[in-house]
Amino acid sequence: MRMSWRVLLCFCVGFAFAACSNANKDGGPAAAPQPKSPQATRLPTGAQSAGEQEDGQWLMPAKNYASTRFSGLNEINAENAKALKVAWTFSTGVNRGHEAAPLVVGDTMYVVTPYPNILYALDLKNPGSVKWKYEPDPAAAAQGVACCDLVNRGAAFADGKIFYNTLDAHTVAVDAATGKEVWKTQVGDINKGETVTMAPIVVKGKVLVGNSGGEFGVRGWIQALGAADGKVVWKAYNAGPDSDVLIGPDFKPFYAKDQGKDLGVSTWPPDAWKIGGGTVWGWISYDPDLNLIYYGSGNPGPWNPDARPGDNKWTCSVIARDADTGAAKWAYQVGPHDLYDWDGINESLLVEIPFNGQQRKVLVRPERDGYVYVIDRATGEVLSAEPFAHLTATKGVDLKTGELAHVEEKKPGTGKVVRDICPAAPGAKDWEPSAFSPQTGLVYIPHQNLCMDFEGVEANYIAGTPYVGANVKMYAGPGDGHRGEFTAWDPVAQRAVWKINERFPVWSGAVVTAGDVVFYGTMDGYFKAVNARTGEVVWQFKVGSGIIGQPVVYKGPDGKEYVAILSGVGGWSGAIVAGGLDPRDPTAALGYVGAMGDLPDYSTKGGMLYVFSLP
Amino acid sequence: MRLARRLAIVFWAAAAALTSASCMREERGFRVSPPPSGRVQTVRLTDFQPGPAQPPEVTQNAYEENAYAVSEGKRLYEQMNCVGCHFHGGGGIGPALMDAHWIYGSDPSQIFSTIVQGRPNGMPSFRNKLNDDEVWKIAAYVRSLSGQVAKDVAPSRSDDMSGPPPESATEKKPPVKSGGIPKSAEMPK
Amino acid sequence: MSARPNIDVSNLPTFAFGHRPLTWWCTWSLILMEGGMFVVLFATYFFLRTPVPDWPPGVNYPRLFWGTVNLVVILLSCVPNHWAKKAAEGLDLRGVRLWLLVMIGFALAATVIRFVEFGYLNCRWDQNAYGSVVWVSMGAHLLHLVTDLLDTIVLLALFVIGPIEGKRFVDASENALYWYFVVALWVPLYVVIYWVPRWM
Amino acid sequence: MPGRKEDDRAERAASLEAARTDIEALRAYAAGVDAARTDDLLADDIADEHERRALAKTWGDGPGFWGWLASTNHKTVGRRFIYTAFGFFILAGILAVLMRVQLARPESRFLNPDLYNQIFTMHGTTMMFLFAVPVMEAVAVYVLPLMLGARNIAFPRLNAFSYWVYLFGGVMLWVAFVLNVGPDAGWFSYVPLSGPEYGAGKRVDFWAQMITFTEVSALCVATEIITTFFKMRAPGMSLNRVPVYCWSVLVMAFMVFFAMPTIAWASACLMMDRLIGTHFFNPAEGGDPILWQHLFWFFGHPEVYIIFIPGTGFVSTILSTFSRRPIFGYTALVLALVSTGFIGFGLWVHHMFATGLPRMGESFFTGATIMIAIPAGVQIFCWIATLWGGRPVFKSPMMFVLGFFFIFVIGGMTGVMQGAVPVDLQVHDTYFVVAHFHYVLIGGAVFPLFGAFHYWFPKVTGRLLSEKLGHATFWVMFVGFNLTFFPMHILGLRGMPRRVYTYQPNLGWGDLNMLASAGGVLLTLGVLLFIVNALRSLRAGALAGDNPWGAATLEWATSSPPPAYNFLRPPTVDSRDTLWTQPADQPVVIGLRSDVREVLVTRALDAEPDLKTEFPDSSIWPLLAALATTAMFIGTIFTPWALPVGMLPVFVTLTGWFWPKKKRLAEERPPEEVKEKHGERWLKLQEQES
Amino acid sequence: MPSQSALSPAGPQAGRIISLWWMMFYVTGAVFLIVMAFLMAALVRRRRPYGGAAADVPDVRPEPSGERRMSHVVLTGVALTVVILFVFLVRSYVTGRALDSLHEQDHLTVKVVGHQWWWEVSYDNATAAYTVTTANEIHIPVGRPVLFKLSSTDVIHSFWVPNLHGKTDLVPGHENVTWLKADREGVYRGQCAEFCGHQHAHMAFTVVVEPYEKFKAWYDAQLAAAQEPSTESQKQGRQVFLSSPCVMCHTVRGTDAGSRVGPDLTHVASRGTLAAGTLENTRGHLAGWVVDSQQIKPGNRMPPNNLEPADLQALLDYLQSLK
Repeated sequence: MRMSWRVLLCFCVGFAFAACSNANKDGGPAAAPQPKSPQATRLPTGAQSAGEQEDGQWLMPAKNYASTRFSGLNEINAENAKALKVAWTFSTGVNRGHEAAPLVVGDTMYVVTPYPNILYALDLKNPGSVKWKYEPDPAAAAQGVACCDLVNRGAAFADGKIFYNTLDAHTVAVDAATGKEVWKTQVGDINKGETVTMAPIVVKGKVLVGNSGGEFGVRGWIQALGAADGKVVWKAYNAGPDSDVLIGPDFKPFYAKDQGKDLGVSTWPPDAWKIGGGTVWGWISYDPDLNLIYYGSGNPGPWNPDARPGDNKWTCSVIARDADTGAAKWAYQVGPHDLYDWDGINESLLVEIPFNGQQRKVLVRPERDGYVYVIDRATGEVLSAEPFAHLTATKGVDLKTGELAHVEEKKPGTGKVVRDICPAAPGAKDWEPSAFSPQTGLVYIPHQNLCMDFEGVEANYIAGTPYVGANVKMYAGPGDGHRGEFTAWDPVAQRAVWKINERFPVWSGAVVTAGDVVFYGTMDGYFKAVNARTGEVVWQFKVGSGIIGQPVVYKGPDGKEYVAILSGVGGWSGAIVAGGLDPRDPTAALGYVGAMGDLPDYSTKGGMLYVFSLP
Repeated sequence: MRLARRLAIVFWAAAAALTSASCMREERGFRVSPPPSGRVQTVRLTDFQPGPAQPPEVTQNAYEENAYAVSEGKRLYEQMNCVGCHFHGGGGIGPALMDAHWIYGSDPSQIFSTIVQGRPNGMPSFRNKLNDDEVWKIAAYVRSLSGQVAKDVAPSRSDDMSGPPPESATEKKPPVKSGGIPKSAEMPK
Repeated sequence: MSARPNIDVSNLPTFAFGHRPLTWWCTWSLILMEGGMFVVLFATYFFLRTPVPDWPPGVNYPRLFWGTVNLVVILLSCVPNHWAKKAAEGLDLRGVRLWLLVMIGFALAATVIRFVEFGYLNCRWDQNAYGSVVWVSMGAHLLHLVTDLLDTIVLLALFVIGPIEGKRFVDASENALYWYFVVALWVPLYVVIYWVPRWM
Repeated sequence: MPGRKEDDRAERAASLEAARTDIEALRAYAAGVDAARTDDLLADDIADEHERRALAKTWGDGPGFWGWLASTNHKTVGRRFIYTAFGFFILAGILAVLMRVQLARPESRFLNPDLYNQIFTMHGTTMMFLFAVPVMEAVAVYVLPLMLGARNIAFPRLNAFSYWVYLFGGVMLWVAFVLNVGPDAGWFSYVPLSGPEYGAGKRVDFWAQMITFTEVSALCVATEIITTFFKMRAPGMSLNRVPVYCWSVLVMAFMVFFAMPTIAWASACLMMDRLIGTHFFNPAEGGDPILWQHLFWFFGHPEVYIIFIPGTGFVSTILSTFSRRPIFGYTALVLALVSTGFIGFGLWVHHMFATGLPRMGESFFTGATIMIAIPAGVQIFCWIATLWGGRPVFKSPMMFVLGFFFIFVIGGMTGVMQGAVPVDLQVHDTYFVVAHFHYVLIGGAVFPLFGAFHYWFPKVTGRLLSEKLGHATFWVMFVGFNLTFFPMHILGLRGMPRRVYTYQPNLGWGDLNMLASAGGVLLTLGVLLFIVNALRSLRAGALAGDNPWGAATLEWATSSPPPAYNFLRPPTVDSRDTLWTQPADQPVVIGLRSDVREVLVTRALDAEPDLKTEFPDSSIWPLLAALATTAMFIGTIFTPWALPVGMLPVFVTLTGWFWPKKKRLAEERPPEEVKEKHGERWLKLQEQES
Repeated sequence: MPSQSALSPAGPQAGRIISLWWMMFYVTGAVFLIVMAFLMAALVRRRRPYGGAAADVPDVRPEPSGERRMSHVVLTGVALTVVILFVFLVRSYVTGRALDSLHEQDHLTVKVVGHQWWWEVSYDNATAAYTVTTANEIHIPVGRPVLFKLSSTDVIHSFWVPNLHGKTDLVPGHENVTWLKADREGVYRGQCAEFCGHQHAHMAFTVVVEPYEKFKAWYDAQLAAAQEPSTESQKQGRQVFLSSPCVMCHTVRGTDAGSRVGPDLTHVASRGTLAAGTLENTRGHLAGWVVDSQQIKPGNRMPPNNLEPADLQALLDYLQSLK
């Protein structure tokens, strides 16, 4: 069986890629799409790593600290996935974009809705029944400062508590068993435009939280709250003087451009760092060995780069911090003086891969600027950065200096429309998290194929109102008008292995299992199972609304493997439906409406949980 | 001769109408007192009422007759960051303003109140931050986004990226008074 | 009364073809001023084109088919136009009637195809400056097509209803001259609209 | 219509006067010769009188109000043109006075900035588009056919149409202004200030559409002038015998041809930007505000020469007459005119030196700008030489020409200064420039124009202006003008920008501004004096006779005012200064029909008789067509659909215009070559018709 | 009052231009006088009567020898004109070259953005944190070349300091540059020279030319955030500022006010004028400007502010403390 599969692969895929392959140094045609051996890429050890016994639970949105979204369950595999059926469904009653991952702890599933951020505890033994429901009642006004729909990206479980953030910038801890609020801490101020949409991560008794609001002139930060009491343990800003950024003597950035004192001040016009963005609304990973957390910071504000000369540190940066103190260990600014709203908030997949003949502990980041960065996670050295999408605005990354080379005529300015900037403002890939399978050695990247026209305009900072200063129009990138892509990327060979084109941006996360199945959803409402090695769509199911959530895989109380996904279109990309926007204005929703005018023909809004299993 | 006299009457009437209409359309009073706003603070947000129906309250915003005021409204709409949420009428963070749906009413005084008072689902209150005159100008412009303002008054395209058709080319649709619930935010509480 | 002979002009002809009649000067005046307008239009096109790295900006190349069809139709029309002019200068009433009718057909076809062309253009006039200049140049030429079409119709009507006058033949001849101008306008316009983006 | 009655009366009086003198002369003559000969002569005279009456009937305007509206006579239209343009001159002058009142004192509150902006825009626009160019065309429309010995201008219906269109365009603009919709972006309406975003409302649209109106009008007149010049000259008037004035209007007409389409296109772009959202001038979407400046000045600079060149024609004409000798350096003058016409198109960029264009290009335009001083110098020198070699007679027209010398030379000198990029960078857009172009335009065009008014007034009205008042007019205007505008040079150098509605007291500009305003009052007084003089003379001026100045050109060969048909028998010409040199028995043209409007068409170069062409009768259609055009143009200010819809009435009226009256073919004569080649066909056609 | 005149240059460029102008003035003046002299002579000179006939009988065929003589004179005149014009051309070109020759390494770069109807001024620096933004007042060190980068966000304006140099337009969609250098210390007034709408007349600015040390001190002071209010009244004034329409348009660095619609007020009290060179910066003027700017500068973008007298006084206290 396995032999025949290899032969098949050899013919079907290997043949296609042989011509451009640069990894088959051993001469074997079959080796191209497949890593040398599954053991070559090993996950880091850690509390939730795959190295441990797969317990079938899903305790944090990224599944583990390494953010690989890899489930060790293999009951559903590439062969039988075509038989998947709906096991049960559950309506959340909320109509906005559902970006969250459900959690599965024991025999309970926890679902966080978008604003008003209701937390449901669902009994898996009695599928769909609500054990309890927790309503934090966030301030309604927070809706007015949420840039891109009223989403929430999920909760985290630890120490018998569910932690999550509400739109009005509060972090709550809820007793997982009873649904009683344990503590509630205000972490930001909506009057200044701060909201929180990210999923927290719990590391060594601390809940790590970051703010959103890069489009509102907030000052980005990440803070650690005590898991027990919700008190702030440390708080690090992503701009401002070193003392605020928690940059101390241990700070050793790899590149010269990131070295220096108080760069968070000197790379900004006077006082601009106070309203300069650099938020943390994406993903945080944790390496227990080095005791470092890794996260990326968001875009600088405003979008119009003319308003903020300088590198604008530490926006659009990857930052490694000590998990206990928050002290910065290293930082690498991916996008100095960001020109296109290319936040650096994407997930860091912590993996070990061979690089130039030696195993290296790296973090793999499919970045918004369209490159997959492979960065040494101890030093911050960029080992490789290869494009995974169509690019016109940049010419590559100089690995010696860490500089991203820009194309001169694509640099935007005030009062001038610059056309055909690829990728567009949401980047080649936005927040939607990718997955990594140690079995295939591939990173599965859900992403967009969008380009844009961009015009900088005068931006006025009025606290609590948007601080963007740009007119944007997005449209499909090259091709047949497809706006989404799902790419399997080989981080070792630094190239795409297969790619699926989707009509709309793939705004949902991905999950990969030991059964070599990748799951993701599309905005026109299809939930898909894909053969992790070949990219063949094995199964798909049309759900009620477009999918922008994160699939999870768990073992039910009955011992069966289940796949769960929240549907409910929305988010930045789905704002045209979720917000009832007018397609005649292509600049609406920061320009995303321009690319999504036909979404209302394919999807309506409505939040619904779908759980699938084999019959 | 009768015909001539009639023609003369028609001519002078037309001339008078033209005069009054056009003088107002292009006047640039820099120190004008805005339409009375005292009553506006108690504006109704619904036509539904107990007892016999009262006629709907319809207010006039004199600025909707004045091209300069509407263009000032457009400038303020951009500079006061209305554009940040509603964009060029298509909406984003806030609802679309170029469609026929008006959550809190399409009447000038209702728009005025919405801007001044703010609305619970995210619309900030601009009380004390904009003076009445400016709000009336913005209100006039907001109505021009959906073609509620005469075409020779509504602004044309801006010297910016081309977006939706210019306000002066937007077809007028009678507003749908759905009232109260944001079209985009029907959600449980 | 006078010792010197006065100039008696009573036997001079009352009409003529070529540059002798006043109408010819009028036609050429029209051609000059409208030609000047199109020169400015081309100048505008290239002025707008110069600073832009990608042309057409942000849109595909204009599709060639209908523009080329129209080019062929308009170029073909030179043949009946030639005959119309010939017939007019030969005072051939039936010929003039026939060829004017044919010319109406051609002008009508070109006008209809022009509207189809608009439908297939790669962008709208209010999208960017490229769209504006392309639409307006094609529109300006359309205006010439339409006016010449109307002109020809009226002329034909005159030849059918009468009265038949010598200067009517001059008018027909001048009408043909003007049509040559309309044709001559379309050739560079076609090149600029459809080929310049591909070449430059 | 008092003006019209006046004309009629004067005309009648003049023709009676002429008839009386003729008959008296004949009687005196008859006393000395034998009876048979006298009878012959009287018979000739009676035949002439018959001819006169027939011609008057054929060429005269129709009776009553309708006939007045339908007139296509170049003198009627020309007079209307002149009166209308002069009316606009007065209106714009009133605006100028308002501005001077506002600027007389610092931080004055007489006008608010909005009104001031409308006023200065209206002043510039009216002066340039509704006065200067039209009045030059108007005088040409009146004088040119007379000077060339033609019965009417070519395309008379077009001529009537061009007047109506001009009138309606001007009235539209002024009605808009009175209704507070006056344009306010300056006479060159720079985008983006005049664009859709910053020019709210319809103010600029009225401006741009007024351009279209005057455009259409000017192009029509240019067509007529060129055709008349080349095809309707008196037999014998070969190109080297054409009076300098005719050359000057020819050059003007050609410049109109090449300059006006540019502004038509530019204003169309502006309107489309404002109405249908095109992006010609939107820098964000690939348009460019500099494009407007190029287009505008490619028209705008030649515009100055369009105004100035006919002015030089006046100067040459008046100078020659009152120096009592032929103009010195005829060929040089004509070549200078033509080369000015060419160079005039090569220096538009000197209006844009401050816009940041590449320096290399700027040097080229500096060269071109400075170069144009050469033909101007040639003209000045030739004129002085004419004076030098003549015996100047200081009649009032001559005074204006002498004033012209003083003013224009100063204007020319400051012009040369501004051609230099560095100097231009300092004085551009300041009162120095305001002073300069008023010196050039008032000096170069308005003073000669007033000279021309004084010169041709007797021809047009049959009565002489008062010389005393004429001299007074000149001196008051001359002093007033220099008082008004000379201080502005200094103001500009001392930093006063143009188009400011006020200035601050501590900048030290107050005194000179006050002086300028005082001068403005004087200048106004001068114009008033002229009006008084003209009105008085219309009623009580001395009768002029055919040729009161003893001038040499053909317009003085007919009665004052000229009859509807201009010449009883079209004259022929044997020299440049034909009335001075021709013998008493200079041949005339005979054989033109008097029952229809038949005119003689001559050959373009040597002016040998070529064709007889019948001009159409007076017609109401040009007026209707102008009305239809006006409706369409005004409609397009408000909606683009006015263009396709509005074309329909235009089409209908134009068809009506060109639709022939039923008439017989037999009267037509094909040219020889047609007869030879197609004789039979021709005969067959004739048979069919009869 | 600062000087605004092209006739008293304070820098090499204005100096070169005005000397070119004087040269042209003298030459053309001489030419003018000569032409007028010829004209007068032509008018008054005694002539032989024409063929003895009546005075107004035209001289149809002037004497050929006289004509030839005159044509020689005319030709000479034309030739002289050409020579003079050529000299002008060369001199103008040379001056033009000299004007553009200020490119030195050691220069200051100032960005000027034109707004209806005020000037936004920011000093470029390689280190972003040292960029200073102010309005309507430009300080430059004496004797040092300054590169001005000029742009506009709305309509066309023109940057003109007559004492220093000619004008350069600020055109939307273009960035123009001009160099200035001042040799004389002093305060020079500049003004918008391209018609830009209602308040074109009141769109001025001042250029303060001072020794480098003074300039440096000024620059450092501008870099700092706004002064914290030190008195109760100033504190109240700041509160008024932040809770009134002021905050919607103006920046005061160090507070929540960060809008760029109007001029940056962080150091407004250090500036010499208000409302783009319209008023002297005094308390009374400031009060008038805040309360009813439309009276002073009709059509400008500052709305009237109906403040309580106490609030107004507090606000003035605060604004005047923003040195």
